[in-house]
Amino acid sequence: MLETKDLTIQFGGHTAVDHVTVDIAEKQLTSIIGPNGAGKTTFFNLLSGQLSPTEGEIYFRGENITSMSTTKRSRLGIGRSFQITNVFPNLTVLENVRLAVQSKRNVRYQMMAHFLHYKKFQEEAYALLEKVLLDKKADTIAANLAHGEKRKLEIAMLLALDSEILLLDEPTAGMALEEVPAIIEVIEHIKARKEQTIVLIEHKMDMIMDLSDEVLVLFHGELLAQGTPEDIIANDIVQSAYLGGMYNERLS
Amino acid sequence: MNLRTIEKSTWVYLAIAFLLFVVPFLVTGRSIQFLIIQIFVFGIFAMSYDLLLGYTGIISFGHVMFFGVGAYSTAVLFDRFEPTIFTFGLAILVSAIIAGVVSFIVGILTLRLKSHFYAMLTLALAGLFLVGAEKWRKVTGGSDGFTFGLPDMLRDSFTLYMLSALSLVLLFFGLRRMTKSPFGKVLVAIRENESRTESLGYQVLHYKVIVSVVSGVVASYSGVLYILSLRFVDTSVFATDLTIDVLLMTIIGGVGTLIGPIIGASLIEFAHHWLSDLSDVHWLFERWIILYGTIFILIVVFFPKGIVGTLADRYIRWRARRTE
Amino acid sequence: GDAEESGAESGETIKIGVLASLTGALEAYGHQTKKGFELGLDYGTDGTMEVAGKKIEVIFEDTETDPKVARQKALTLLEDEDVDFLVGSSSSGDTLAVTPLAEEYEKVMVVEPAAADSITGAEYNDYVFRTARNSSQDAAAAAAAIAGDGVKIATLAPDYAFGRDGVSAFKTAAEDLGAEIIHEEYADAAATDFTANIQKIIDSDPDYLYVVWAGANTPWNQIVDMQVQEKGIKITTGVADRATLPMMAPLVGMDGFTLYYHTLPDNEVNDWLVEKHQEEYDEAPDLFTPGGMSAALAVLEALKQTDGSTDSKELIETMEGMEFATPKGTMTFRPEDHQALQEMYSVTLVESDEHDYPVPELKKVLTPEETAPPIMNGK
Amino acid sequence: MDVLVSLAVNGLATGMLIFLLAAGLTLIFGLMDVLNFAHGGLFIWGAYTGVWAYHMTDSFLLGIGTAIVIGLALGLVTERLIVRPVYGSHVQQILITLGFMLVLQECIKVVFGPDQKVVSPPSYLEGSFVVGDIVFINYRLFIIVIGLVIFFAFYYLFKKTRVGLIVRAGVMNKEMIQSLGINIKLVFMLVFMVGAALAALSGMLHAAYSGVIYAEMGLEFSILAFIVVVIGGMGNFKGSLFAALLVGLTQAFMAYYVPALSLATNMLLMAIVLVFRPQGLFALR
Amino acid sequence: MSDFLELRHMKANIEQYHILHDITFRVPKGEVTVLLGRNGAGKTTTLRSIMGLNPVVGGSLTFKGESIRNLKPHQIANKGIGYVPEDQGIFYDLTVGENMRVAMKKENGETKARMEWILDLFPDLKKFWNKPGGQLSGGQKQMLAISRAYVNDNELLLIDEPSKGLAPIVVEKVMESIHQMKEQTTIVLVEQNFMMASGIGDRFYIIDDGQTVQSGQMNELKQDGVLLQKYLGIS
Ligand SMILES: Nc1ncnc2c1ncn2[C@@H]1O[C@H](COP(=O)(O)OP(=O)(O)OP(=O)(O)O)[C@@H](O)[C@H]1O
Ligand SMILES: Nc1ncnc2c1ncn2[C@@H]1O[C@H](COP(=O)(O)OP(=O)(O)OP(=O)(O)O)[C@@H](O)[C@H]1O
Ligand SMILES: [Mg+2]
Ligand SMILES: [Mg+2]
Repeated sequence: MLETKDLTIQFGGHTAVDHVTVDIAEKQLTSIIGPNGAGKTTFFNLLSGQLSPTEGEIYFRGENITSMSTTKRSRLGIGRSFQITNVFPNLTVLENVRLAVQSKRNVRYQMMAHFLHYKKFQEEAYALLEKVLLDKKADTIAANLAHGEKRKLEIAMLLALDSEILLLDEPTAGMALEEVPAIIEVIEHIKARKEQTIVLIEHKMDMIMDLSDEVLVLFHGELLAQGTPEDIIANDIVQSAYLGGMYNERLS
Repeated sequence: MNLRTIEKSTWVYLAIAFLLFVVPFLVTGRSIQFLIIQIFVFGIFAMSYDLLLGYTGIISFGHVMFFGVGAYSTAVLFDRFEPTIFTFGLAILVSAIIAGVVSFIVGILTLRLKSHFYAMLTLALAGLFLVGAEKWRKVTGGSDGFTFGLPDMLRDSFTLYMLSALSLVLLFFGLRRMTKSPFGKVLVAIRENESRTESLGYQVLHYKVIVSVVSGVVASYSGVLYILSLRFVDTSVFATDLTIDVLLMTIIGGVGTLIGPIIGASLIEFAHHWLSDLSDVHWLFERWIILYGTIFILIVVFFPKGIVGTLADRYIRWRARRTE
Repeated sequence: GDAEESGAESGETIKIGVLASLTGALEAYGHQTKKGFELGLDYGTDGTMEVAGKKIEVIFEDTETDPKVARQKALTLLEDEDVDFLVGSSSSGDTLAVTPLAEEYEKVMVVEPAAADSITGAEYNDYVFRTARNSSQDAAAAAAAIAGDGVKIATLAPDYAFGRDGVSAFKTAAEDLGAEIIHEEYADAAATDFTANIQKIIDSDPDYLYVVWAGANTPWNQIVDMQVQEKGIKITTGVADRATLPMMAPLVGMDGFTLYYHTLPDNEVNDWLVEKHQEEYDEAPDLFTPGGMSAALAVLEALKQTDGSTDSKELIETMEGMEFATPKGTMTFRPEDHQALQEMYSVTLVESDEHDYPVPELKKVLTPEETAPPIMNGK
Repeated sequence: MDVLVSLAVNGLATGMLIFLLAAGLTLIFGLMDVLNFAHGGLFIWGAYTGVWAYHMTDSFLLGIGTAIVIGLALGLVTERLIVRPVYGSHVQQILITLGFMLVLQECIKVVFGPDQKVVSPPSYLEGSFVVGDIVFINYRLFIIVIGLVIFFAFYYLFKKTRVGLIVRAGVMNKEMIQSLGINIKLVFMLVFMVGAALAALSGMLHAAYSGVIYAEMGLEFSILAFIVVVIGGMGNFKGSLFAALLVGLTQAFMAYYVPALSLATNMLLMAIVLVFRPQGLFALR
Repeated sequence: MSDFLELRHMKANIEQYHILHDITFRVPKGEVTVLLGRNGAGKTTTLRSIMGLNPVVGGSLTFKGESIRNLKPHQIANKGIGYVPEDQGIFYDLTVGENMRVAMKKENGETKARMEWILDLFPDLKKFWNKPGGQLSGGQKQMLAISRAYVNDNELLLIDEPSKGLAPIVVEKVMESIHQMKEQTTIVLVEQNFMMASGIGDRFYIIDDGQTVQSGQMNELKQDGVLLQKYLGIS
């Protein structure tokens, strides 16, 4: 579905993603793990078009999209959420989501009609907020949300795009313990529908273990391992350089 | 969010618009009409600026170039051809085309620049227009300028008043609709977070260019009206002072409100007029410009978001408190 | 408006609206015009503020050197105040924004002190009379001061209409006198550095350098610093208002011209002006004060001749070819283009005992005929 | 050859003068990110008060001292009353500083009268000398020296101390810098005052250079300063110096070799720089 | 042990909204106190109010027996309180090195030693010393934010969700570092990662809707299934 060939990017002298060749399977949940600075977010940036590679190609359904703009990729069906919260700060939560809905519905250059003419967008946006437990804050200005709430908004906006591929960059970082299950549920639900492909970056191993069909491990920009969650967690390097001692204790 | 409140405000605006058309029957003095026409002209100019500043978050220091294009196209055409209504139509058309092309090019050339750099590049381009107007003296008459004739109809203050009032009202409702359309919502999104807008699948540059062209064409139209009311043109229609004036009007009224810039234009024009008249009242007011400058300072202190912006905020807060 | 009324209680009043830059960059000029105009009325009516049995009322309006404001104020004067005459203004732009209104409202407008040739040239209309000298008269005066057979002249002027017009008029006048313009140099009016321009002038090796300049940042210092005079190039220019004289200290000895300095004209009107001005304002009149006075005297003379009639047709007929006494001697409105022909003064800049700045000393009075500009309104 | 040298020397002097003017704005606009349209007001106040003191005491140095003191004082007032409430909001800055600019400019006329004032350099800096065929103007050499002194002083100051870092950090995130124990308000105020003093100083130096001062010159020259700060790359002295010299030299050479375009020099230069280097010549990073 | 930091019935506003209604807790010297609670409960606001970044409109706030309620943030910081904000507060255009330099109150042998220790803890920072902070990865930014607070000799550290975005092994290092510092530095921690919170916390407070609703010793909480379920959704 989404393939990369020798995907590489360098910043100055530093190679952040180093000849990564993977094939992300359709309608599955693939997780990416790796130490901080391994290149996970950068890899996402390459897939979604925020950055363009110094080397290598990206294929989406067999089509070479390496030099396609962010916008085009988004329209093709590659949607993403951001690790550092990235919303429209002075708009309300609802408006944030509505903008995403509007884009999905392809209403882009309509200048004549009033936006309230598109009531459905509003309703759809509201439904999404309910899904991520943010409906109570629908009329709050996004900048005034607590951190965890912004993460939820971020997810709602991604869901609104309803894209074929969802790239989720640490969706639950900073989210309260009691609310993580709700988000996991949302992800599981999408997974169960078997309509969308999900790629997930997380540092929460329990989540990775529970959700993933496949796990990719990035290390210093290189693809170190690829396999089922069980395989990966058993991997020595992953154990020592990523998970560390405490995790071992817990496992044992 | 319901339809009723929005309709209410539309009614209010319509009522005000209606009043505007009644005014010239009551206020017949030509000089006061001239003053009001200036408010309409600069109201239109400021609205076009608000599209950039308020809705798309772009500060331009060169917006006057479109105004000047409108002014010169009109003046030169009237100077060269018979002053007829047909020439007037031609002037609008020509200025819109030139302004459209210029704003398109400027848009493409400059919109990838960030904030200050964009502002300064537009300043430079407007400066080049000014120099061009100075240098191309055969056509423009340079800084001395030239006068020209108008068709009889447009010489009439009343007609000119009605024409500008109608233009203002139509453009206001037109632009208001545009900013409230899905397109307008995307503009606001660009203002708030450009890269995020892109990753939602919107082609940001397209929007910026479109808005730059719309804004440029509207600004050039205000230049057309301006020069009709002045019947004289010189290089001052390209002067940075005008950009600064229109910037002030927009900010004073409240950016991103459309009605704000019109109110800002009225305030500046009237304040200017009255304060400068004060100098006749007492010699103390000979330096009335000090008061004029103080008004700006006070507005920032008491209306940090501009007059309309701040009042709207207060209203929202007041309503929130009442419903609490 | 600043209304000044006399005690006379006769029936009708004649209203005059004066437009001038009373604030902003040209405010010094505006105030000179204003004072001159007031004194002119005083002189012309012997302090009665009455002419042909009618009271005179003046309203001053500030144009702020902005054509839009000028037009707005002119409309106020014409509509609300219903003035009979317009007078003004300090800048050519302001004036041109108003002259069509004079035509439209059929009121006589006396232009003072705006100098652009086009006011009585390409933009001429029948209602416009100008007491101020125009750029071509300046140029003719300048040419008269230095030009002669085989004299090589270079020019330096600001790169906008005023400078370009000034030089081209000068060129015509100087070439008529047999001189040769070997180099024309134009500098940015707002420039701080003139070295490149001066260097080029030096390179062209003229006998004279004629400088047309207006505005605050003058090139004098740099001309001296670049030792232009030491290279055998004589400087000449118009001597402007008193505030600029201190800057010309380095140019002492220069031959030039001026349109007015209070010690130059030798006539009664000027004597009165200097004395009265000294009395009221504790200083001598400045560059444009006599202009203001001339404008007032022109209006009064016209009214005397029409016996108080403000009918424009009549006034225009009267004023065409009208002669009137002014601080600058007798002026005549040329019938063809309504430009007042007037004396100009060829001067030498000398050090002064009274002042710490140099002053112009009369070399020769240039008669109105000598400096008569070409007729440029196609008549 | 002589022409080249002469143009270069004078271009450098003009450039240095522009640099002096832009130095204050480099701090206030470049570093603190305040769109200070009142900068020209500080400039004229420096010029007028400095010249007044110079004429009163006949000491050029006292004139300079007065300009600096007035600059600091006005800087204090401007920062506390005008700029402090609007840090971070360009839109509000434009409005309030423009208003203040008008007030400053008109007050000059109230205090010193509306006429222009004539100034000349002190006798020891007046005049010029000739080497070969080239004329060197003393006051310009003086300007070049002062410009270099100011440049190195500030360059060193910012290199060796944390001030530059603190100001930039404060602009990026005011709360965080306070949480690190820094009284950012005080720092901003002091830096603003220094910027204002530089503006005033350059006003005084410019007065003796051009020989005349008038109230309207403030706005005229501050636009030039904005241009320099922006094409220099916002907020570093190296960039501003380089850009200022570039402007000065280009002006001199254009006026000599391409006089037809000399009116457009500044604007063309700025347009070209920004089209090819959208972040300015010396972007901070 | 005396109460090092004490909040009593603290009320705080954000703009005109009352966000914190009644926050009461005590932090003994040398302990790690953990604040827990749902998203939007008011944890971050509590830390910000202690730092003086939000107006405290009621109640008392004392540090070492002295009221700090009306002090400015920089004065509070200079009393020896360090803060790691939730959004990391990285100066994006400054390099890692410059970020550290701005944070350093003095440059002497002691801070140099700390610096060594920090760079050992987070070798990534050394590697990217000359890189602008804005270009770091999410986790690296978090490390930088923590390091900036570590570099000074603070008596009290307020840390808002340090584990966010960090790889498990780094979380472990951070925990270790906190253990090491406990001697000289008292810590208030907001943490969603229960593994970390329970690993290093001595005492906990639960905040809900702007009020402290529960408190106790951390080991008690670990045992208390009901409480865990009720407030933290852990079963
Ligand atoms: N400017 C503001 N205006 C109105 N409400 C605000 C504003 N800022 C924050 N809030 C609200 O204050 C509440 C407390 O926020 P705070 O950031 O303290 O929560 P938190 O406990 O840290 O949550 P999280 O775990 O998500 O970080 C939230 O409900 C938030 O929506
Ligand atoms: N725009 C950039 N310019 C320069 N270097 C960059 C840029 N973006 C990322 N890097 C570097 O590339 C490396 C990979 O960063 P990336 O953000 O992809 O890490 P990550 O795997 O997402 O880590 P984390 O788990 O901490 O989020 C880091 O060392 C980072 O400093
Ligand atoms: Mg990442
Ligand atoms: Mg929080």
